[in-house]
Amino acid sequence: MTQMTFARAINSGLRRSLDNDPKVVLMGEDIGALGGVFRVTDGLQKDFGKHRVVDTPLAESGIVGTAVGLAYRGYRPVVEIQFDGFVYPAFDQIVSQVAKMHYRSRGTVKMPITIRIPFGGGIGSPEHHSESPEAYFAHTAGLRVVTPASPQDAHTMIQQAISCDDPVVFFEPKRRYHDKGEVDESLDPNSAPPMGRASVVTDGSDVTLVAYGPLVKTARDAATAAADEGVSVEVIDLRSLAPVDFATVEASVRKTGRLVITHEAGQSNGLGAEVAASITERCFYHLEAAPVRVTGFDVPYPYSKVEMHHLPNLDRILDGVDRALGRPNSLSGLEG
Amino acid sequence: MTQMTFARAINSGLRRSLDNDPKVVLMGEDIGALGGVFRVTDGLQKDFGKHRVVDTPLAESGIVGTAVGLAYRGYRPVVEIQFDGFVYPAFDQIVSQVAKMHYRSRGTVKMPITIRIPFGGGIGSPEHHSESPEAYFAHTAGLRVVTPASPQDAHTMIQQAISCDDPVVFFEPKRRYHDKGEVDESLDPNSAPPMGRASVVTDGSDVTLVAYGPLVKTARDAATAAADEGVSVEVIDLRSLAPVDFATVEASVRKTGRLVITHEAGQSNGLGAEVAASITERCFYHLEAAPVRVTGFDVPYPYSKVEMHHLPNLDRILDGVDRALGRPNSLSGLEG
Amino acid sequence: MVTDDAGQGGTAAGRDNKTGHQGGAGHSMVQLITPAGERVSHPEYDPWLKDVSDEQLCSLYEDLVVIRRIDKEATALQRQGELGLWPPLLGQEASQVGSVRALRDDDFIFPSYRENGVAYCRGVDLADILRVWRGAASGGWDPYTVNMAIPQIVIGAQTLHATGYAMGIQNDGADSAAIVYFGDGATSEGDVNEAMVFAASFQVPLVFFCQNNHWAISEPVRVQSHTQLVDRGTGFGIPSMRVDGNDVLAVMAATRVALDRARRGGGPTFIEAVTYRMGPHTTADDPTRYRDANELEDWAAKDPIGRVHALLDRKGLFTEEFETGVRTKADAVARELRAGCIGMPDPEPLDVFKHVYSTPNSWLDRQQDHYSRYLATFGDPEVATQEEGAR
Amino acid sequence: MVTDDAGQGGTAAGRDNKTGHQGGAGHSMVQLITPAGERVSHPEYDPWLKDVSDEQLCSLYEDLVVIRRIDKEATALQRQGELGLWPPLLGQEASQVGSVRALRDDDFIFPSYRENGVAYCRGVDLADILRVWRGAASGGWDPYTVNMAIPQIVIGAQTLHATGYAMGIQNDGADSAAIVYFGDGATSEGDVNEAMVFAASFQVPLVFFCQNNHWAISEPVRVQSHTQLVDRGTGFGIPSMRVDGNDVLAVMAATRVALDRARRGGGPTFIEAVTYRMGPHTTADDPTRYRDANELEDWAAKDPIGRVHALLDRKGLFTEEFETGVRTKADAVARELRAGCIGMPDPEPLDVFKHVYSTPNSWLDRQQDHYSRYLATFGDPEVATQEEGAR
Ligand SMILES: Cc1ncc(C[n+]2csc(CCOP(=O)(O)OP(=O)(O)O)c2C)c(N)n1
Ligand SMILES: Cc1ncc(C[n+]2csc(CCOP(=O)(O)OP(=O)(O)O)c2C)c(N)n1
Ligand SMILES: [Mg+2]
Ligand SMILES: [Mg+2]
Repeated sequence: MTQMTFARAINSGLRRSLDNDPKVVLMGEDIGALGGVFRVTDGLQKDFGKHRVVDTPLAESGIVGTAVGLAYRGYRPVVEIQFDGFVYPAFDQIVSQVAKMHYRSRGTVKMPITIRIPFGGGIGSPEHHSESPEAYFAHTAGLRVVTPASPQDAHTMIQQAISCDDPVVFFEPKRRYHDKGEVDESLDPNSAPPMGRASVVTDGSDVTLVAYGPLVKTARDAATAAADEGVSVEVIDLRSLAPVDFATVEASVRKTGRLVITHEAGQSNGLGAEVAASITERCFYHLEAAPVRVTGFDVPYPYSKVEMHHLPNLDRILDGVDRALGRPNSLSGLEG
Repeated sequence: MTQMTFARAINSGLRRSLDNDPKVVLMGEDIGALGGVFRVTDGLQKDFGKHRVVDTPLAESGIVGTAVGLAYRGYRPVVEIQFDGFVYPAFDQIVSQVAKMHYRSRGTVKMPITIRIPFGGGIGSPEHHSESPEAYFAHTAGLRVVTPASPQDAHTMIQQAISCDDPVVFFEPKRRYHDKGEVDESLDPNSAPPMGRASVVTDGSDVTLVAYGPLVKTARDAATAAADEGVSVEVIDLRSLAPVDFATVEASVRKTGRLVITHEAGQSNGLGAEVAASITERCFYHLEAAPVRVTGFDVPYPYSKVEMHHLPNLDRILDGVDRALGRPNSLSGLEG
Repeated sequence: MVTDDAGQGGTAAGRDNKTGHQGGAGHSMVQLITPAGERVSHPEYDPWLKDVSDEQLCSLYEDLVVIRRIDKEATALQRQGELGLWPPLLGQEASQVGSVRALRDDDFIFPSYRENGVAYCRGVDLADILRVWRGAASGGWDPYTVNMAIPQIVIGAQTLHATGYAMGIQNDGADSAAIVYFGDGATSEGDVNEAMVFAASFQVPLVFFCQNNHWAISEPVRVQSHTQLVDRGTGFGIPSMRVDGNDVLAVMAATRVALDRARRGGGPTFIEAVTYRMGPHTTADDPTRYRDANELEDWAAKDPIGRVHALLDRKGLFTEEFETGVRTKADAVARELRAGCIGMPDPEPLDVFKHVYSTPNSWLDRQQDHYSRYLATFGDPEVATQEEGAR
Repeated sequence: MVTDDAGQGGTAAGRDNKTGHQGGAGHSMVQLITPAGERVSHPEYDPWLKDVSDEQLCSLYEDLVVIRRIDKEATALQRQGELGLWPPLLGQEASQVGSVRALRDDDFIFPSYRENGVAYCRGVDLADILRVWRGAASGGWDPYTVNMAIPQIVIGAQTLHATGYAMGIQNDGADSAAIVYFGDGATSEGDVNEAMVFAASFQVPLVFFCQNNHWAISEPVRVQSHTQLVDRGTGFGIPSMRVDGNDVLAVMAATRVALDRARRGGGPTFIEAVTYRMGPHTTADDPTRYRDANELEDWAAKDPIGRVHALLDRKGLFTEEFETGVRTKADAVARELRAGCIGMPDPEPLDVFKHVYSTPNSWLDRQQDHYSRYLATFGDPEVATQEEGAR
């Protein structure tokens, strides 16, 4: 076990993948000498060379489109999109090519492409640098979408994503890049929990709180705060956003009867809607109250002076918990 | 009142907008001499000239991006995307520019852009020609998303979209282009029901069936068939997908206690999830059963020989109605 | 507002795209066989055709004829309701045959949707060529058995795939190459331009093969560019050639030049093959709405097959026996094509769910399970899919 | 797999982007003031500077100095925590001043994020220049008061906006023009290439102004292109010029040539201004990780301000009085900038919901209502936004 930052844990996972499989190549803007704007690929070009850690021209569709071609040739490209807000120029290649090639080719052409995207807000950046576009990809058949919330998961899940024969959109909660945690670098990704599985990170009995990525930490803190008030919150880290491991969420809700979902992305048509709808379908008669969503608003990601109003924080999550429990809350008195 | 096809009704609406406002310009691939691959712009270039009905180079990002510039200059561009599956190259311009410019410019720059997209399947076309990408846009703050389901709505809603100061993604259910209906071409779009409002198209009392675009017809047929079996289905045509007029849906569900939602798009993170989640939030205690989704599957739109397995049809919708009512259905016996 | 009629002197000229032809005097067009069938010599390109014997010339002719026959038969099959759609390549046979026959088996091809002549020459199973157009699959063949990707409908997207594939060839240290086909319209898409950026930056072994057939559905090439398309390649620092795309030898020679450069580590090449789409865009298109019959006549005089016929005639190779042989071959291929089309087994209902992922997916597996149960409530799954319902 | 060390002769050369400089001998670079401050005459460009008096030269100098001072002050404000980020334009002053001062008031500017010198010359309020970088808005000013769009962060996206705007100018029958700024890195984006396609197709009145500052964050320009960027414009059939971007007069003359062409209906022009980013990419960047200190020294010798200083000296215009005047002006601007920054009122919490739509939206209105209620449960809305919570 080693103490390391979230960013370092991904770096270490990438290094292992590069070491273990000569077909793994990294591509992106500024990932070489600079080591990426977040230093996640620090030192990798130096050690693996310019043909395996490739500084590409400044063109996102080009990066993903050439990755498709490399996959056609048997490579396992790992693509870095510099920031969430810059993935959209590559949207066509991701949605029409990466996601569909295996289907289109009747299973003959595999697309083991990992698309790394630092995502989410709370770092005081200008526009386009703090977005949460996960719902677009989770709605796209053919893709898998995952996001780790701890350094250990970051380390194993990046390796699992790279070795997965399906394309994986790998969201990295950028405001947690500097958070530290214990990482067992020798852990075999094959024996670690698979990236598709949700994880109960705090046990509880009164209400189920579902989070992912950057808000898992906030959700755990909320559970701790709630415990002080005598409310027992079970926190689930989804880890996989497509598909969501509904079996794990369902088991929890069958126990608690109440569900709160939180994410930074705008509420409407976000992941929270899918979780609420699916869980309602699966265990309607176990629900004591309507699932509650505590999310960002339906606005373009705001400038930094007001971003903390957009982002769910501990208090807003607790307010949502209160709503799910029928305790006094900010919307008390409004018909629900 | 005139009998005309859905496509003709849009053509007539476009013509009125071109007539009434010299700032309206149409742009797209093959919309000029050819009149568009569906003939929706038939004759318009001839009558309004090449500067108002513009055949553009073959580049979707270019089409939308130049529309942004025209809007900057005070124009009201109406952009045609040839098929649903070809909107993705323009995704960045739509999501990062069209949707955000008003916010980014603190309200100084308006983006009265209408993006017309023929969408949906059932016409036996090859891949990329039958997709239902509405959820991507409905999840994007700053956009409005609408889809008419009748020639009359097509005629008025296209004019409302064009005169709206916000950007509107206007989905046209292409497999209904040839369907005919009565259209009052003289109807003032300002006095017609606003495009943001949902419409109860069939009254009923046992279950609420929400549909939009191509499936409104199917939903009405299903209601007729259900009536034969003694089940009273209230059909709601959403018309607006962002925002959804939840007040209308809620009022219906408070009455029926049961909700079925149908769309062609893949189920996960589709519009059905948002409708189910929001209605559950708004009237949980009025719901007798979990909202039911009858949708396309989470697959790339399939080739034409099997597309009818993917698309919800009358029987699948009735099966969903049965599920909502707790009547015998295809999933009877499975725990729900 | 300026209307068309008012005109606007110079400033409005840009929108009058239909008048006039593309300018640009940069590159002259390489032609080795005139429309009349004369073989004109060319010091630069002739060396690349030294091995083309009479026999080979005859075999090129056969391919041209067979491909035209395939195109005709497929069009007929569409009219008869056996295909949902077909994109004719009528008029572009020389561009396709000349380029594909310059390749080695280990070179890899990235086509658009119109390279069905290329597919035939590459040895793709005839039924597989039609599979997509019959609506029985989204991709017709296994790319790895013929080293040719499945067709691409999203305009220009395949140019990036080809570039990435060529990066892979480079990494592997192989001396093979990739070739990518695209149209004149495609040159406007961002992807095609990004592909040239990447290909030039990494100097990958790739041939950009642009068939300028003068039309992108209803849009004449002048909407895309007022200068020759070949200039585009040059702008990215890519060596570029402009050849008569209706001249099978000129196309073959130019492709060989490009492939040789690629194999020697000289990076990408851009070829503009000047040809003409003599048919509709697809069987769903009606070109009389937007183009002049005269234009078609002009190009009929430059037909890619006629000129090889004339050349063979001049050489005394166009014997009755030869002609009969070619016709017999074409007939046989057409028969096989038709039989393969009509005999193609329909996909199963649950094929809808197949191959979306290569490993199990809980969301989709559940949907498949539910749909199977639904189908089971019907005796006959066909009944389950009528839009108007069985109940 | 070929590793870097093993090399691969020619085929691997493409990935060694850092060695060597951009090739291409097509366009020579126009320079009218040498780094030593000599005014060299140029038959083609001199006529475009006939009206540039000594006074104007002095005023250009003043702008260069003031802009550098703004840049320095903003960098300091960032270091002091008053700005979240700042993208220095150090070294690019001549490119910005020379081009913007060629414009008329009714011409419209589409900048990237780095054109803060352009904004100053255009008369944008000093606090408004910083608003975005302070995180107090996404767009700093009302575009219509200065005919300059708000900054664009998505690389290259603004080139299409400029093209569309120029289509609008054309439709309006006006004789104004648009100009769009972008970097060397941006030339690789699909959007920039599509913008050139559209601009050339419609022959719109637009100047593509590319500041080749040799770096896109850590990537040298050779990653984007092995040939001169100016060739790119030519490839689209757009008349193109390559000028010394550190020479304020060369830039001004070239921009005037381009604007004149645009006003006369001659369509777009591409200008490559060869300059250098002497600072970091932004205040968050550390260029020592990827570039050589020597390179910086080379370019310091070509400084855009130094050479005008020297020219004024030669002309006897660089008096003490003049120098003091310029310094006083720069000091005043810097003070005003700082005061404007620090005195900028913070946005209100509910501004989060403002301006998303121009008409009411039921989804958002409900969210705003709910959030207001939530805020009301706290005495102080600031308390409501602590990540760790108040409870
Ligand atoms: C991204 C995208 N946009 C639009 C279309 C619709 N479309 C299909 S073919 C075509 C014209 C293509 O012209 P060109 O590139 O010249 O090829 P050709 O058809 O002439 O072979 C268009 C616009 C598409 N398939 N993909
Ligand atoms: C679409 C997109 N991709 C990536 C980025 C991140 N990014 C910001 S600036 C930059 C480099 C731009 O280089 P260049 O165009 O040369 O302009 P310069 O910064 O040198 O002025 C990059 C990659 C972005 N802003 N937008
Ligand atoms: Mg064409
Ligand atoms: Mg740069």
